[in-house]
Amino acid sequence: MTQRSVALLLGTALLWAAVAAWPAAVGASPAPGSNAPASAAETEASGAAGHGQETSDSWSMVFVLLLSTFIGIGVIARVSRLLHTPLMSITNAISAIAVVGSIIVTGTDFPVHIRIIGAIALFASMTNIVSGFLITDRMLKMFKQTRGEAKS
Amino acid sequence: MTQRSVALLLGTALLWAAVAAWPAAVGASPAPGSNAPASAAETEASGAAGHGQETSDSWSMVFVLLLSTFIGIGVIARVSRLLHTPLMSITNAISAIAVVGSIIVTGTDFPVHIRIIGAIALFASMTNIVSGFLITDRMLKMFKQTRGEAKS
Amino acid sequence: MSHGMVQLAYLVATGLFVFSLHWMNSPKTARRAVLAGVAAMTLAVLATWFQPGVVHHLWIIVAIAAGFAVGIPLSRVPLTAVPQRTALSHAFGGLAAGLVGAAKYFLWLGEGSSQLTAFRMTAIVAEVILGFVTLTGSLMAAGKLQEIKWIPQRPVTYPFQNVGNIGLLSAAVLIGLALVLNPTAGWAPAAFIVLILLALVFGVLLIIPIGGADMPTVISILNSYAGLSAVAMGFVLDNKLLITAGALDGSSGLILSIIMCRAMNRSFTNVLFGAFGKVQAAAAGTEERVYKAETIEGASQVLEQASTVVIIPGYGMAVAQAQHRVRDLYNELTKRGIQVKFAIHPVAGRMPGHMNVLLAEAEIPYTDLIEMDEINPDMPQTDVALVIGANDVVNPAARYDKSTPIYGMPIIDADKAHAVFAIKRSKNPGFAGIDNELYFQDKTFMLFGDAKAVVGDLVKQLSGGSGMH
Amino acid sequence: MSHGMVQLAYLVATGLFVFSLHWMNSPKTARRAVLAGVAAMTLAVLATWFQPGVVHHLWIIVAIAAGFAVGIPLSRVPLTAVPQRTALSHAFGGLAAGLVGAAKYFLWLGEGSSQLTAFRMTAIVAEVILGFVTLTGSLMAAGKLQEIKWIPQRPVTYPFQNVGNIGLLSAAVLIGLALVLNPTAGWAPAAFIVLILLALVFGVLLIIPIGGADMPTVISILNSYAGLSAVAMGFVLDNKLLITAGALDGSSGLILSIIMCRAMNRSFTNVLFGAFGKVQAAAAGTEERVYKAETIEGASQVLEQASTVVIIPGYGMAVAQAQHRVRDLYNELTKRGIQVKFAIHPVAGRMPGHMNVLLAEAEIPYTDLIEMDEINPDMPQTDVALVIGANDVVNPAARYDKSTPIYGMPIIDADKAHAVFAIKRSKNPGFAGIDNELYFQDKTFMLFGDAKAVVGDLVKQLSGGSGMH
Ligand SMILES: NC(=O)c1ccc[n+]([C@@H]2O[C@H](COP(=O)([O-])OP(=O)(O)OC[C@H]3O[C@@H](n4cnc5c(N)ncnc54)[C@H](OP(=O)(O)O)[C@@H]3O)[C@@H](O)[C@H]2O)c1
Ligand SMILES: NC(=O)c1ccc[n+]([C@@H]2O[C@H](COP(=O)([O-])OP(=O)(O)OC[C@H]3O[C@@H](n4cnc5c(N)ncnc54)[C@H](OP(=O)(O)O)[C@@H]3O)[C@@H](O)[C@H]2O)c1
Repeated sequence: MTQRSVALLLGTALLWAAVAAWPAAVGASPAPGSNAPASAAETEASGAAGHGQETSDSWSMVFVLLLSTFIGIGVIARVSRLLHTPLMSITNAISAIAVVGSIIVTGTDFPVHIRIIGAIALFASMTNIVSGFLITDRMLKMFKQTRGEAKS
Repeated sequence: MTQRSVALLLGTALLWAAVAAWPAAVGASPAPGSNAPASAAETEASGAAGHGQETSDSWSMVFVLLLSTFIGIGVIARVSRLLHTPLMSITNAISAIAVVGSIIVTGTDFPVHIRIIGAIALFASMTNIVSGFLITDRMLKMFKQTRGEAKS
Repeated sequence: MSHGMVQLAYLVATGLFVFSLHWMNSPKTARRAVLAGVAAMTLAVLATWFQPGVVHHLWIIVAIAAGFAVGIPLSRVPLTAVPQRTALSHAFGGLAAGLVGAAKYFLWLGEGSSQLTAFRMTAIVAEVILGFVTLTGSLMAAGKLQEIKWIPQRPVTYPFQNVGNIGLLSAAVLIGLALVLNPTAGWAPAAFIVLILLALVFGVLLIIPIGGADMPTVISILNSYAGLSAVAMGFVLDNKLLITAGALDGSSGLILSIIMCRAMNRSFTNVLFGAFGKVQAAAAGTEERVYKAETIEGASQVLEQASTVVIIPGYGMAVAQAQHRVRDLYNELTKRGIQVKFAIHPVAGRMPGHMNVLLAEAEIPYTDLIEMDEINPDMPQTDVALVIGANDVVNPAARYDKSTPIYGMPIIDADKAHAVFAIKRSKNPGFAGIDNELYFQDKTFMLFGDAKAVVGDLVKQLSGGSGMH
Repeated sequence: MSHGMVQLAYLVATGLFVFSLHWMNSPKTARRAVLAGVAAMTLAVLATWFQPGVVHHLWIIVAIAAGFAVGIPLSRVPLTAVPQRTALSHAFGGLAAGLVGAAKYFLWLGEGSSQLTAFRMTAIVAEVILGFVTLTGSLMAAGKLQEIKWIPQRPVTYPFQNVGNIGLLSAAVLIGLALVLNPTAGWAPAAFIVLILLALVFGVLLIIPIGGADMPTVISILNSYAGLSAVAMGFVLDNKLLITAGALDGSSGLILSIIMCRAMNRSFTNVLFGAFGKVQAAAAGTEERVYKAETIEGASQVLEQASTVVIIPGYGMAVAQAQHRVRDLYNELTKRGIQVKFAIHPVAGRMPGHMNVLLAEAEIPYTDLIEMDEINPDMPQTDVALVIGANDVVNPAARYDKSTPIYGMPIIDADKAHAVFAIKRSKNPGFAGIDNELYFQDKTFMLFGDAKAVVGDLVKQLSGGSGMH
């Protein structure tokens, strides 16, 4: 990775971060609402993600996004060129982490139509996880270093 | 960096994270208290760090710690061996980020004895910042690639 | 599982995902990467599932079982279909993100305005737009790659295409903005549905003007959209694991597409936005020029005499599925003490690393797969360069002819070898649609025919002749 | 400045810090690293300062001015004093962290128990222990490096040292635990003071048993303690910027100490915890063996005849401040067309990169500073190896003699050169306290004397003699 593309990527990350955090930045009654016990209780009642015990503020998430992007750039740029095809399929499987959201929407005691939507999402993510990891492993198994290894 | 030391470092990071987050993990009335508007108001009154607008939960901080450690390992391991001495002094300057805490303790309308403690801390951090960056730059100026460059 | 335990599980999963991608840096540790990824995903699924609020276990089991039922066959596709599979997978990812975003919106809508803060609403809008654009965009891309009849392979252009697309996107963004400001207004649910529809349509229109052969880059960009929609979901659900995993995925897509663009000498923005326009068809060659054809017998004699052979595979080898025959050829030649290396161009084939997987599938040791930059200095000392179904990546016009679309793209210096054999079916040009100077050289000999058949014949000739040697 | 603006500033500062360390990966971009670091720090300071709650501007200005007044002279120390300066700086960092932790505790104590959550209290205890241990530990280290009279240079051991230290640390941890559980009890403030005192004492006792020459590794570890105390402060103040910057610093210290340990072939735990014990003195050589001394004239004649010379600098060059004379020698030799390279051992001198800064100070181009692993293959083709004040890093005993403390440490293969000249003052051994086989070799000639003087004489001889050439 050249300096230029790193800069480009940082720019993208910051831009995205800025978009994500603008309500917080302009002070338009953002996450504090979600931190208030009243709404926390509601969240608990509706059984949503956080289970109301602790919610983090938007800025924490923006920091996590920035740092993760840095890690992503650092790690991906050093992936061997040999493995770019398996890389595409493993990141594909990893992006199916949306499964977490799908499970919550499917499994919580929400109205049936919501849960149906959730179940479709869960099915879709699970397909990606299963096929993504399996095909990556299938491809990686083929990479042999020596002829002997390749023969055996 | 070998796999082994990366693993060692991850272990350290996780250990540290676990220590830092244990109150949250065992559910011993942690940050929620600090998220409640009542205590937020108190914080506002005392003019402390967050100014009471938003506080993040302990888990966010643990995530930030983990991710930052990964970045640190990745970035530092690739620093040129030539520059290990300047690296020591620049990280020294960066660790003086404690200046942020010192400014708050010194400048807020706290009792005088607290502010005196803060002022000492601020003086100490500022010394590190100034001397750390200056000496790093002084050393880096010396590194010349070619003889011509070195002569001029 | 208590909240603390769930967060701890997510923390460990985050770490494992990072390790997983870290281990992809070498084939030696790469299989560990899959293990780490699977462990992280399992941890995330279990930790989420066993939260107190999650009670409809049967629903979850059924959906997961269905996922396995479809996922396992999808992982068995032939390697040539990997680009399509990846695209399809992105479509699924986009669908999941979009649906969860929509579900969350309607849920919180039912619970009153206090839930739909501006912050959350912004994230939901981003998630839904990214998710549904990725859905239809990836489906179109998969269709073009699979060469499905009713999806046009060629770039489709029509008047006011750019204006229309930009208008559509602006409309979606405006509706999104309105929703952020008034998430609970009477018109909001309807507007939300319209937003989804616009995103779906935009996904289709975004891909229509791009030719089938540009799809790999598009897939990579859609990969990063899928990652970004996971990030947005993380913001909606206040989940740091989603943010990290999504960001890792997003950077991966972005970096791979940058690498592809560089190797094709096109700017990133040219592919991203220039894709709106029509791909400029290259002018056909003016004069008829002469190829020298060679027989199998002649070629195998020359190969036998060589001491160093460099094989340059390209898209044609993938299409012909010739990799196993190529392995046989490699064996025949190395048996004779001839040094055989493969020269891998970064954009040979139709996806990043395409040649590497195919040759690895044929059990060729990866230490003999040499990257372009490393092998080029050795080309002038090479006795025979054997081009198998490659075209643009060995076209010397890239070095000097500013009028060609590939001008400035780094190529493999096949023309510097002492002799060149080139296997292709016809006199047709390659992906970029331009004639290849290399084929008219004095020292180049064509072996016309399907790559699999031609290489098979070469192997037969060599193995038959080896007894008489 | 609104909360949002402050957070945005912190976010940008976080990014800049990462970039700063990233740019340290090459001397070409390194000065940009300082710029980025300064920009990030300035942003952080200003954003914090201009928050509405911060009102005592005069106090801040005075403290900052005092910081500049002390910091500027501290940055002008000679390069040989850099290790001490770094240690002193860590002491300051530890002091700041410890004081802020203490201030926060007493502040929140005054505001009632709702402020002192278990989470915050854990972080405060960690911050205070780490901060004050770093303070006294670093002061001790600085003292040993500066060779201050009343701080013993040699390792000091006494009965029950380990037991006593571990007991002290356990006591501190127990008090910390009690404070976490009862932060507002009547005894708590007193216990907090005791905790601070224990940390201060522990810092001293931790360093006393470690010899002065082991200080560089200790400094690196203290560096990571200083970083960790900043992380703890971040947890106390709920500030992500502090966490990131502290973690960057913490990893840096850890990695540098791991690198040093590896290059010395000592385990990390051996330095960390083995340091509690007494450093085993190596047995003195049994038989008296003979050195061959050489005159300045003889040495310069041999140097003039050489076509490749490798200079191996060590701690002695740093002590003698001989780097400028070495540059003159380098000029004299290169003027004659002789190829001169410097072989840099990773732990030559007394801190990581020590030789590189000194030689860079003397304006020797860094492209001529070659790392051990790269230069060793060339040593057998080298005409003259000139060892200037190095000893352990060229001791062949490291290869085979299991009884020596340096056994297994990779060394620079000076003994493989055709001829070796070694400059040192006496027949005393080096840092590891063992005789050096190299000096008894047939092809080795000693040049006894101070490095600066001897190299100066060589230069005089060469420049005087060059006219007659
Ligand atoms: N790898 C990537 O990530 C990526 C992404 C996007 C775009 N691209 C583009 O794809 C191109 C790749 O270059 P390339 O040299 O690998 O391929 P190419 O330029 O597309 O040429 C392929 C050649 O293979 C021949 N061929 C096709 N089927 C064959 C068969 N069954 N048997 C024998 N020969 C056959 C074709 O000639 P006949 O028709 O005469 O047989 C053609 O000349 C580049 O222009 C690159 O920019 C690559
Ligand atoms: N670099 C690091 O990060 C680091 C960290 C911790 C420990 N260490 C340890 O430090 C040692 C470094 O090895 P080294 O070979 O550089 O140094 P060394 O083994 O300590 O040897 C230095 C030599 O220089 C000579 N000397 C001292 N002052 C001199 C002067 N004024 N003029 C000429 N010669 C002089 C000494 O001999 P005379 O007394 O006879 O003159 C001595 O033999 C290793 O053992 C390493 O493990 C290094």
